[in-house]
Amino acid sequence: RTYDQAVYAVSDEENEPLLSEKRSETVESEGVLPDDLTRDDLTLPNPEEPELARHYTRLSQMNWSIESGPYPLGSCTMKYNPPVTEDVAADPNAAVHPDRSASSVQGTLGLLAGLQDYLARIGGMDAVTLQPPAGAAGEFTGIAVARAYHRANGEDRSEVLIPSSAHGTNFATAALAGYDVVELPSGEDGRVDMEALEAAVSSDTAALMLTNPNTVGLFERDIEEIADVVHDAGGLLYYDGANLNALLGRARPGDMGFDIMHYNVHKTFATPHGGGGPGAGPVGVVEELEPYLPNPRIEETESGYEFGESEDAIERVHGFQGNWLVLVKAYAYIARLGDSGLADASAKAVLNANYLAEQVDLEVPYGPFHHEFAATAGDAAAADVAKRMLDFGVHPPTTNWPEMVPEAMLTEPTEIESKQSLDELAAAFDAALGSTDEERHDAPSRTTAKRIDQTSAARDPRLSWQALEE
Amino acid sequence: RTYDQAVYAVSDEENEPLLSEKRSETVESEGVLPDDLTRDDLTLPNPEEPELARHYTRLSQMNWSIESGPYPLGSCTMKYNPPVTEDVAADPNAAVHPDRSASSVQGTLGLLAGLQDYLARIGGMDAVTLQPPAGAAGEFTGIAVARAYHRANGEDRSEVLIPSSAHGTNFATAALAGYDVVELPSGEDGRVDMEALEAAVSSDTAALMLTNPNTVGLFERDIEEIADVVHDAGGLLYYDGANLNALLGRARPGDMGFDIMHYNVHKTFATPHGGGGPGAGPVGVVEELEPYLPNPRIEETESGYEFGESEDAIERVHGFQGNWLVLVKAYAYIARLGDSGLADASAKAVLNANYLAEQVDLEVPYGPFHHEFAATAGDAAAADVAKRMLDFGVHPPTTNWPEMVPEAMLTEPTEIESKQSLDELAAAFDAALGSTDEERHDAPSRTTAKRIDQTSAARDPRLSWQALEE
Amino acid sequence: MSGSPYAPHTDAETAAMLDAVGAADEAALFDIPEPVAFDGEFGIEPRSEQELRREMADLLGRNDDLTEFLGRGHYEHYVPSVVDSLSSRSEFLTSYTQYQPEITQGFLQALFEYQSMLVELTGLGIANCSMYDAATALGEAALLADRVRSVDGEVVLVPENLREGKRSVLANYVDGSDLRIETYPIENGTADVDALDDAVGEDTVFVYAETPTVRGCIEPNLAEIGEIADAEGAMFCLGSDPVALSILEEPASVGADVVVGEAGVLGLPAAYGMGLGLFACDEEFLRQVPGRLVGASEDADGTRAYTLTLQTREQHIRKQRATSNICTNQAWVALRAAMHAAYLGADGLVGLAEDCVTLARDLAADIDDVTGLQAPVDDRHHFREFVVGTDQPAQAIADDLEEEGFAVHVIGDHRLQVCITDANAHAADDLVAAFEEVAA
Amino acid sequence: MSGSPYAPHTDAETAAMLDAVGAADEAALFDIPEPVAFDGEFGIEPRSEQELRREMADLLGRNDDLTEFLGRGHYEHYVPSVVDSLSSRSEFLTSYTQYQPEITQGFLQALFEYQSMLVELTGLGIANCSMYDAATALGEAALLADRVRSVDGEVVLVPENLREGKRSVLANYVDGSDLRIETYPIENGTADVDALDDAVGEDTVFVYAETPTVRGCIEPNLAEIGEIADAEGAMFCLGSDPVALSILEEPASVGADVVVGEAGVLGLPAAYGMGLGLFACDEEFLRQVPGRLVGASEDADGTRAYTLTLQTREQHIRKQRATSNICTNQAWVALRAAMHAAYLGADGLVGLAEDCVTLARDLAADIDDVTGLQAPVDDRHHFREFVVGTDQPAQAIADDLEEEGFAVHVIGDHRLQVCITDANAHAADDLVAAFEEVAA
Repeated sequence: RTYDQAVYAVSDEENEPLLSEKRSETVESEGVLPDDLTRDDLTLPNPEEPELARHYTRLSQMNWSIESGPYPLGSCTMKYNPPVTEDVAADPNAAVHPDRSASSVQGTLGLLAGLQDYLARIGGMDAVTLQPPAGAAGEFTGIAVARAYHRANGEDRSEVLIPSSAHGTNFATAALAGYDVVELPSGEDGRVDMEALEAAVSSDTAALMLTNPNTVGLFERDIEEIADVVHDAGGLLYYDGANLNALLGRARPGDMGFDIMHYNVHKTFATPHGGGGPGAGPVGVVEELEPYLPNPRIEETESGYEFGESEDAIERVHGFQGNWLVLVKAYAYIARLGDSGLADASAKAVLNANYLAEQVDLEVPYGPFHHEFAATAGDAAAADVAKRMLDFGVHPPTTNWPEMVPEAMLTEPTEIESKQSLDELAAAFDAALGSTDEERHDAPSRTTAKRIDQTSAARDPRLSWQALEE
Repeated sequence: RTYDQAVYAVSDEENEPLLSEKRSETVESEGVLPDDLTRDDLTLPNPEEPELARHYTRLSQMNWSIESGPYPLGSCTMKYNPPVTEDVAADPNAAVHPDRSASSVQGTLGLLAGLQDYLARIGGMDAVTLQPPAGAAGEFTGIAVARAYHRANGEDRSEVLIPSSAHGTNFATAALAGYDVVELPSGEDGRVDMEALEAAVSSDTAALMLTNPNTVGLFERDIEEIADVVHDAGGLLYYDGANLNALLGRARPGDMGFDIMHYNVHKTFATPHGGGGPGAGPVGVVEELEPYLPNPRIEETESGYEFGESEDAIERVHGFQGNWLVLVKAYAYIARLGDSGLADASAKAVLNANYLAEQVDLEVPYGPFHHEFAATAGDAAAADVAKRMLDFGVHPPTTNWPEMVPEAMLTEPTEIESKQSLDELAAAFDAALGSTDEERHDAPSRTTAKRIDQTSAARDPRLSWQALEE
Repeated sequence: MSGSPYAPHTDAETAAMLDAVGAADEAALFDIPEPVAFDGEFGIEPRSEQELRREMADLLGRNDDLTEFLGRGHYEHYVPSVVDSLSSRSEFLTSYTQYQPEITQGFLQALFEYQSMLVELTGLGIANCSMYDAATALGEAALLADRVRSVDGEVVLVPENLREGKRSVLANYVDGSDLRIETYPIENGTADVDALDDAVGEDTVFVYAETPTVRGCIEPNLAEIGEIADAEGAMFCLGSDPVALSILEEPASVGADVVVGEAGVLGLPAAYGMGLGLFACDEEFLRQVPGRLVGASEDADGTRAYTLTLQTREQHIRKQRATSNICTNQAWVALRAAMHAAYLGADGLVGLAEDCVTLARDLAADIDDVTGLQAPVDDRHHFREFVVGTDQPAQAIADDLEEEGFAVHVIGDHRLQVCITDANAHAADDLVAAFEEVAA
Repeated sequence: MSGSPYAPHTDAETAAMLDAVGAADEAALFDIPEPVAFDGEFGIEPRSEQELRREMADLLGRNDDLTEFLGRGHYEHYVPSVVDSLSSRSEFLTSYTQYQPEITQGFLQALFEYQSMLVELTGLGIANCSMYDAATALGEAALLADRVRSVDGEVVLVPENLREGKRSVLANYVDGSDLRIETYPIENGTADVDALDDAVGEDTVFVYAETPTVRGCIEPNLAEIGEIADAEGAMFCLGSDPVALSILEEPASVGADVVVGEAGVLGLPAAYGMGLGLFACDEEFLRQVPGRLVGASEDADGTRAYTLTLQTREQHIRKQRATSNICTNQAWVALRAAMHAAYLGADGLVGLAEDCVTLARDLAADIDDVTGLQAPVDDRHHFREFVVGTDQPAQAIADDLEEEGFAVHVIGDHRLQVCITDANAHAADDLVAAFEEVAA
């Protein structure tokens, strides 16, 4: 059984008009300020509330979500977002201003302190900051901590080592922090090539950034040796938490020798992705690095929670305290599942990936994998297979990445899919693989929008309704 | 421009499996009670939460609503339900048990007393009960009040007069209350035929039930005379509030001589219809009838609100106090709009009906109408025109009723549609009218379900998944 | 003057529309004779959204914050967040009755599933897609008996301690018929079967019993009651609820012809008595059932589809010959109940029901240990609630408990009633402690 | 051991799946070397939904219930209910980044509309679909200047009273570049233009000014600042927000090359500093913009469609040569901001902005009438907030106000700052009364 997409087409020209095409108004300010301080006028759409509701209801019905069906995007960990965490975050007491006195927001600070503690336990870390507003911001925080640590030791290390299969953010983050990136090729078994690592490590090495399991789902079995090599050279080991959903209760980055890690609360702790954020990327560190975490700290004293400052702290990564409402949801999720639920989540995520790989008629070059697998589409174009899968009512996997697998289809079903759902997902894979090249090239055809021309969008960028009118 | 429907098809056999077809489980009780008090086992679906969420999300996407588009069902008054009223009703303080002491629920009682007061002012009535849980229950309450009044006067009147064009509930309610129904034919102008009324009224007349404007949108211009005729015969005048959205701030039933009325809070005060309820049908009466309203009453005293009892009260129409959460939303809507908003709602509802009738290429036999109009589909079958309209992405009007208009299309756009929306709705009317008979007969074809076989559903009723398995 | 915030008309649009219909202004569109025209004011000030929310929070905030141990027909079980989030989807909440089934398959299927769950729970062939509440469902059941029973009688037999709200509603429903209500005695919290046997005669058309009863007792003699009713050709109507039915005897197995009750025990939080009338009956009454029914059919492509069916029973078709005057029912609450039931699954539902037994048992034992209190008064198995005997005047104890933050029922001079579910169980120890403060 | 409530596996299904993959148990699927395997416990107890809700309500309930007159970068305007109900729809909330545009047209169009609204408000050609917050947007803007400016310099000029959070984030962003931060003086709450002119030199690549400033002052010399920056080839970056921009001078008209700021003033209630980074810039920087961009295109049928575009700027394609490391941004908050802006419309937005001026003006006047207080301290037009001079120590006054239920900023020994919007205006008189109690 396969699913059609929800279709909501308005006309041949457009699926839903832009707000600006419905009704706009131009208004001038009424003179509460002198003219030289004000603009002439402002033109914006003015739908009334019923029309506004219909506009966004229609738009929502044209949007895939985790409550629509399977969303097996490898490396993205799209799992179910429990509504109870939304209800908890909607508590009016959560709606406070960040400049409130510590004594007047003991609830907020208590929750943050509690989440820091939970995350530290889960990651095997000694201290955690919740300030980074997304995973990439967490990476930036972590690398800035490494930089501050080396500087404090009087060292000006210039390089960050990153496996070529790593997430793009790793490279971009290292560059943002002013480091030269040294790419490490993968070994034949899909893991870190120890020889290449040893060759690359030097007194210039500030850190090695590593995901474990890596981006094709393989556990880096040599992790202890890797840690030794990096540490022996005076470098730090950074853990990219994107794949932590594979390991809960089975292994902790801190126990593997990592010094710094970030957590992707969306991926591991089920906060909603929101179509691209807000996220949160808390960072955990070992004790030695704790002084470098950004200010302000939340400290528990006899009289309650207070704000603390560390003189050695790196500069901040967010204007206030990060994405507070996301952190509330992460706390709620962790508290809901507890030890047993978290461990079960990882167990079932790994079981699901293995089961799905077994059901799908595709070769998976590397293994044993954990929560995700990188199949190859073989002679077919992975991107076209993905588009064809849309016609069978599922969201396709991540395609053409990591590059170590040709025509890669990086697939991560997460723990939330049932056996029946996985069987249906496998049927969609096989139906897309069984289609002709032409069918795949013309796909999708049963979706709200048919295949979209990406090239012309980039060649002639029209990024606003104003640009459409030109 | 016309709209397609949202389409969400799963397979050729079904649009979305039944929960029972997904996964069921059979469990036995564990012996907390003796076996002779317990059943053997229980079999029910057991979807886990993510699957549950997807099931109902998909079902929702297969359902038309006021946030999908126009919903011009004549006599149903489908208007926008402001989300702010939902938020207000979700107040944890609203979640109380009905057997709480009056002193401990002063908020609840204050709100109910406030709503009674608002409704009395809006309807021109002297007292109001909020107990009836729907409009038909309001009718039942009102007719029971009339019955009690006549009994108290030592009269055993046996007849209720109802225009033939009235809502079906009027007839059924009178019968439920034990009355014989006397149908009044409509006059040539579509209004009450005064001669027929005078001929029908007698000392057996308990009440005349009347909607004003009536079900083709016409104001009963002779209402004062009608009231005199009924009152002179010792009968009471009952106002069916279904069409009150036409009159807010322009006329009040109490001023027209009505003795009893019900309010449809969904129709007039924008509480959500919920796919068929819960509703609320408060009943207002003139002072003389107040003793007959059902117990318990909410009375304001110096020390706050208390429950009162009237010895003459009719029996109750609801086990507790009616559909409380619906009443909260009605209160909130009235308070949000106030005098000016309520009057504007009616003004725009009437304007919209008149404008739409002007735009649609259909004859409207009766007028001047107010918030709704009964067009005739002429040579076309109204029901088929309606089905064809589904293909153009709007909900059709009520069809084939009232019967005084052949092939009637009773259309009520309400105040919430914009001029643009009405123009689009008119285009859908005209497109359906311009279709061939065959196209109409085969319609709808662009919807989740194609034309459904109603006859076989009634001939071979399968009313549960158990029946499907037989 | 500010207009309706939900009418989208700009001044220019209003002018254009008036022009199109040839009216000078909106007033000209109203055909209201001068003498009955209203030119006064309601005196209701419009509020902004923000003002409204503040005002209503203040108003409802005047309710005292009590932990409720209240039942007697209105029960609270914890409703999971997902039920709120899914049922609040506007496609469900803001839709109308499914008169155009081709674009309302979602709600129809949900109601079909609701009906099916009740069929499983009751063992009866048909469940409608809701009545207003348990009381009105009982009234409709009595009228169904009046329509379908061949016996000549007119007596509707109900327990002597039927909750007043139910008795009164039933009385209203039968007032328009030839039926009259009589009662039978209660012994130890449940039916006095011998007395019932005596009370049932050839003029009896309808026998109503409950399990659990209004005192929370599980009725041990259902099959016998069914036989007594059947012997005289009377309809046996059982009052219960979906949580209780998940472990108690299957109504069909004890001869129930109709089951009514409060299905809002699933899906609804405490809602000041707002409910969901359960109505299920034997298939033989198919054409006489009150209320809406959803049936399965097929569309033009042969795909399974759902539709309202047997509408010729209903008021909009049959008018005064309809099986009921009901139109709008409690569809959205039924949707929520179905969601809640599916969330629990059979395992969760049975577990919840078992908790209703053991929580009540344990709390009664704890209360019985308090000096000055006896519980349970009835020597029965209990479900959710039970009666407590008090040495001190019951009202005084209840008033004192309210001071301590708890609400319980006063049902007699020296009788309280206490209800416990998963929703208030966390406070059970605190209640016992409060009892200890005030009961001696 | 209870499992995840969100993993749907029955025991039988787990067994079947294990069998299918040839594993004896789940543990066998993990390829983790013994020395790094974890066999300890986190010590986190699972909670039921109900327990969780109670526990978290208790925890958050420890926050004092104060009426906040706080701003300085985080502002609350009343967010209408419809924004909550629509943005909470799961299709929006639980979707991922729009990498498959054919099935994510809804979110893409909403973001396209968000971008368009910012284009209108700023007068600039491009707006991205969000950064994390105002501070990180400022950091990204400085790096944009570093990439695109032909001048050799490395000085980033910011106001001396830039809020610490922003300064610190900016410092972090420029730490990996050759840039360094210098400040220019503030006079009477806004830029000291003469001093700024002196400070800007040929080594200046970036000049940052705000309106309203952190003290709530409307900057009167924006065009002059723009000219000063332009004269040295420096980028002029203006900090503002969408509400202020709806009446203040259009950034493009005063020579702003980039506009950053807090767009979460729309759509977000008070959220402990969670924000929405506004980022708009001139079209000439198209290929160097950080963050995601949604563009219009067409599908195979020629129907207009939207897609993420110019992704070759981004980290997942360009890796270390990307224009930023940002991946997840604040898309859902941008959706809410767009909804809120559309709800208000131009008229509502301008009205709200005017209220921000007049409410602050009136409250300052009322506070100025209080013995021991002077307001506003700066002789400027204000927007939302203003500085208050105090005769008594400011901290003592703020502490006393907290006792009275109000929160204000302490920004100096004898300086408070007070912020008023539509969200707290109803309590303005109460605040003034409280000031009268505590300020003298």
